Amino acid sequence: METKQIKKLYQAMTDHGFSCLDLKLGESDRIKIVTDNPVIEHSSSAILEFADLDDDNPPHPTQVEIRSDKVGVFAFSERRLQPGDHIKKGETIGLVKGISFQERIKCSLDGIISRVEVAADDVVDYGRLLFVVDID
Amino acid sequence: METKQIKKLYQAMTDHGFSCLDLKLGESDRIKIVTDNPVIEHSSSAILEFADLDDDNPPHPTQVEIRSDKVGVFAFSERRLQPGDHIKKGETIGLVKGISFQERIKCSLDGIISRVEVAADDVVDYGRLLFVVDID
Amino acid sequence: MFSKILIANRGEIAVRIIRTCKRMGIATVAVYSEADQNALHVKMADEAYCIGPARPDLSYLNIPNILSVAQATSCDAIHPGYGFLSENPSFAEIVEKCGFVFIGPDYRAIERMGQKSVARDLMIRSGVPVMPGSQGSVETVDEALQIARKIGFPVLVKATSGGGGKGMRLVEKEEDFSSLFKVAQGEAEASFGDRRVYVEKYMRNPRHVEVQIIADQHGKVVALGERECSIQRRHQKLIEESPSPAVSPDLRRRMADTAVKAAKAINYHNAGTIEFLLDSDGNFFFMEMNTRLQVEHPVTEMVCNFDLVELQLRVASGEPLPIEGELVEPVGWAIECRINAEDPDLNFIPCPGLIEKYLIPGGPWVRVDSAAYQGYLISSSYDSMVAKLIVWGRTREEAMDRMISALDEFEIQGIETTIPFQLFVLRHNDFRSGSFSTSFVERNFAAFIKERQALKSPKTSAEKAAVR
Amino acid sequence: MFSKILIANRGEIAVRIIRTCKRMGIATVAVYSEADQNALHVKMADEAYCIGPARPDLSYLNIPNILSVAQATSCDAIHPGYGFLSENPSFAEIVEKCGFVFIGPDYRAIERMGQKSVARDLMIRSGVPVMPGSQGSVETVDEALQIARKIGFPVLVKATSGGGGKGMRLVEKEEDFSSLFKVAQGEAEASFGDRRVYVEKYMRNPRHVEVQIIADQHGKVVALGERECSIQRRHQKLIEESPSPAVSPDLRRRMADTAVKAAKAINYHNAGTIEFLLDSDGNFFFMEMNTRLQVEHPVTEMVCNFDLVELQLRVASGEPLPIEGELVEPVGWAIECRINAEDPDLNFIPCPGLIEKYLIPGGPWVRVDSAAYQGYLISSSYDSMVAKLIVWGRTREEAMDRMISALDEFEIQGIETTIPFQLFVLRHNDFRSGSFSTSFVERNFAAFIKERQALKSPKTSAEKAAVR
Repeated sequence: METKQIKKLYQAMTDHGFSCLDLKLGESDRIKIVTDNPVIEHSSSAILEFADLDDDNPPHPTQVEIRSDKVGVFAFSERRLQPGDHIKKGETIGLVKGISFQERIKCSLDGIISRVEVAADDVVDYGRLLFVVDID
Repeated sequence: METKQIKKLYQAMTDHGFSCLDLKLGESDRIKIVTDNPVIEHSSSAILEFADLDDDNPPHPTQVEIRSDKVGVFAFSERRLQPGDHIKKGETIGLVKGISFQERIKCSLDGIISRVEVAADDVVDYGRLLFVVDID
Repeated sequence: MFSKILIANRGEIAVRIIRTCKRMGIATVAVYSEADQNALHVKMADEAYCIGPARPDLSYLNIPNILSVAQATSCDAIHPGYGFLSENPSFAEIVEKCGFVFIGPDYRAIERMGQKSVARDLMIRSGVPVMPGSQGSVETVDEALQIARKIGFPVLVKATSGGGGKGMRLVEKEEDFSSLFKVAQGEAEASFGDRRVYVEKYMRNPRHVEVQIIADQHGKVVALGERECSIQRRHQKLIEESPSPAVSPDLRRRMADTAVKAAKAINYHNAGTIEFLLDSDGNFFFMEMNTRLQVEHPVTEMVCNFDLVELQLRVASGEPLPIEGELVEPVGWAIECRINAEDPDLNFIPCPGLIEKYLIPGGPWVRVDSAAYQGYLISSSYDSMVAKLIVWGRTREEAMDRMISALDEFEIQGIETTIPFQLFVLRHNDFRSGSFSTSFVERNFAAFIKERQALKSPKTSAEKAAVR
Repeated sequence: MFSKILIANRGEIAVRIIRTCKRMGIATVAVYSEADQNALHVKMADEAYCIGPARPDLSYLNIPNILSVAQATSCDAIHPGYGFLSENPSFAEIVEKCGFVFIGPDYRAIERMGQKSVARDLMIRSGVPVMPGSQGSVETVDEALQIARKIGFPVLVKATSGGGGKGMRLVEKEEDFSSLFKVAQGEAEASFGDRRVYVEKYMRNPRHVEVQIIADQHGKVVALGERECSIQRRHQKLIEESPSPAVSPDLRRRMADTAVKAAKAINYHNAGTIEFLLDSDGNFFFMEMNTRLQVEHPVTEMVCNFDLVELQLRVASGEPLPIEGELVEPVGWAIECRINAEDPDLNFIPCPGLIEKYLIPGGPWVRVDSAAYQGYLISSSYDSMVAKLIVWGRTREEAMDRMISALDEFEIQGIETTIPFQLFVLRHNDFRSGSFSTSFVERNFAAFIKERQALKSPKTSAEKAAVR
């Protein structure tokens, strides 16, 4: 799915008064678009959500939030991401290590890291914001 | 003091932005005129206060409230007053019987009983509303 | 002693555990669901982590997430509270395998006591009196009917893996036996994945009296007196007290001896409760063992002057019990009311919602265990408990009177609560005289409704008159 | 027993008395000033009457209005609480003359104990140890100086009718005696309309330990142990406990015997407190007798398991005391913190105001006596007390630790309170070890301020950094 498509969808949503749209993207990811009072919901591996959707700031549908839906200790993947870094769709950008699992955090879209909201060895809980990504 | 005078005073008060005016009337009575948020204050025998001074109702400066500033059991004087009864300035219109005193309730103006807010044998406490009187 | 523990629970019991940990200088880690972000246990703990959405299976029952938090925050031990994972032997086992201390008994004890017929057989072998009935599960209707005839009707058919009244059927007459036996089997299969059932004598109007025990890992077991829990509605306790008005000092000693014997028989350690049915002649029979802290533990604390959570922590960390003898005699009398967000006028329908005003009673010998506060939203996702109100008195009468005035003082606006019904019970002659059984609520509920309607109708008439 | 009583007080003590009355089925009549229309005691009493404006002399000290309410509402008795009219012998006498029972001692006992030098002489005659000093008042400087020389400096010159530190002067050296004697006389005259003074030996760093007694009208007097009240600031107690860490079982018995002897000497009945100064060698000296319920009575209740207000009501109505022996031995340990709306960082300046958030601690052995609630306005017209927080523990250490965690849990927003200082005291080595005297606060206040500034300064630096 391309950013353009998402923008179009968002436009359609607001035009028709929808406040929430939930899209499955393959097996384990999904995108949720909300236009007001964002409710945190989760995919099985990571959550993408449009950021800055409060009343004061007009929505920027080109940003997504990546949140954890597992609980454990965070570690970066091969590289320690910084704002400005490019990431590829499906690339593992971090790991959440639980007691019996190691969860790969991926972004389901190409993009550029806008904010890094987590540090290595942070205890990450359910719904914790990890990254904000500008979609290409 | 005549009603007319009081009305005039009231007009002067509101014109000049006063919110409260306290007048001594002889030895034991006084009149307090307030234009907003009436504060209950007391004379040594009874309190006269303009009634219905809340924001919703425009003030009727022709009504006064008679309140008790003693604590005890209420009794009517010679006659059991009813709405519509005429009372004379200085007439004893009720009694508050305490443990060591018997307090005469008087009205310092001529008027007509508008409302009787007390029954015989009521336990009357400090500031308790007894009568509302329309001043002649 | 532990330096940091995780509390795998929510609500008042999480708050209760945190309070003792704070006093003892033990750091606490709370876990919470998304529905509990503003919960008191989250505010009070030293650390708190969200472990999932409101649904219990995704959060408070989510073993991987709970253990991941415990590992990530370097906890020594896990306290399961009551409910949720507290009597799940797999959880207790995994906790231990992962290198944490489970603050509770050994998982094998949980497992054995969780299987009702296994527990029953164990008790029989240990010389603990049980209700007459089958030895172990019975397979066929015929076998079961033979036993039922022997012990005499009425009988209960109960699920071997059961609990909470599911897979249980009361059979009054022989002609109903066969069909009800099959119903019980079917329900047991559906509820617990285990169609095995067993047969037991049914006692009419028993009292539910339970003995609190605490055991260390060095073989010492102490009984902390008994609790009277007969005031219950559909197996949900509403009012508990300690001691029981039906238990004499001699009976107390016999029940305590039996409970200690039962605990020793399974090498039990930590806190546990042996539930007995008590008949009007002072005969008591083992019903089940709860292998965790009970909701009603405060009444025991108030008459025994021991902090049960502290004792749990001490014995779990390997310390010996600091108590002389095998029975702590109660001092005075304690009563607890479970104040739930339920409307007693509407058959106790749960009514969660926002607590708009919350003014709790205080003064001497009044204790409130609660996770609620003014502005707190009682969620429909969990149980409807608002607070436990506990009072102590020198005598039962003093405790009852103090409870009445404390209930009266308790101001909760925004939701309906069980307080009116508890006031009714506390003023009822049968309750006051101490002569009641588990059928009290059922027997007196109609009278309560009548009284409530009588209270309301004059006002209603007056209102109608005013409208005319 | 009484069927209805009037409570001539406000705040937490009015609430405290109402609670016991409600439990005992005694109807209550509250009185209140215009400033207290939304007070809790007004809501909780069965009836409530406004008796005047905020000023105490026009309301809570207005004897005709108070008695008129008592008469109009057919009360049997009047409970004066503490402060206000509680130690006013004229009030007690008028109450009695008007046919009500005064819930307190006979007015003659109040009168005699109110005159410090009269009380002192009475105690000497009864064999109660008093600080060495003059027998009765002294008239002239010369006479006084002779006594001062005999007992040795430092000495105290104290007003005969005094109390609360007024008309009292400490004289360290002989050369200051004459001038300070005259200052004390002048202050006594100004404060009490009575220029008489007496001279007493001054003890450096004493402990303030007091014995609670309760006496019936049949000659029985019981001592309910002692209270340690040395943590005080300018004669205002901040933390009290029972028992005292300085009192051994033997010393307790001796102090109790002395207190019972003192009470019997004046045919005392109802509750009373004998205050002693205790030196580091275990010698104790009569200081004064408070002829009323004390603010700190709850710590006695928690270790003796008697409701003092109930006992007051019982003995006032003529019942005999239901207690065996002359001394009730304490069980465990109780501590009270008086939480006031005062800012300890600004030398305890009162800071009345609106309580925006009020979340009180709970759980086992935590008691809160308070008339405050969320949304309550602490008026500047009266004392600044917000709540009394009382905890019990099996040991002093347990009680201290429980108090720390309860203080920590107490959430009061909108006003400053004494909680930070009380936390400082409870963590202080001298307090924890039990070795402290009435000079504790004075000695350690600077250290408290330093600690507070150290706590604040890193934040301040960070804030400054953030601004740059």
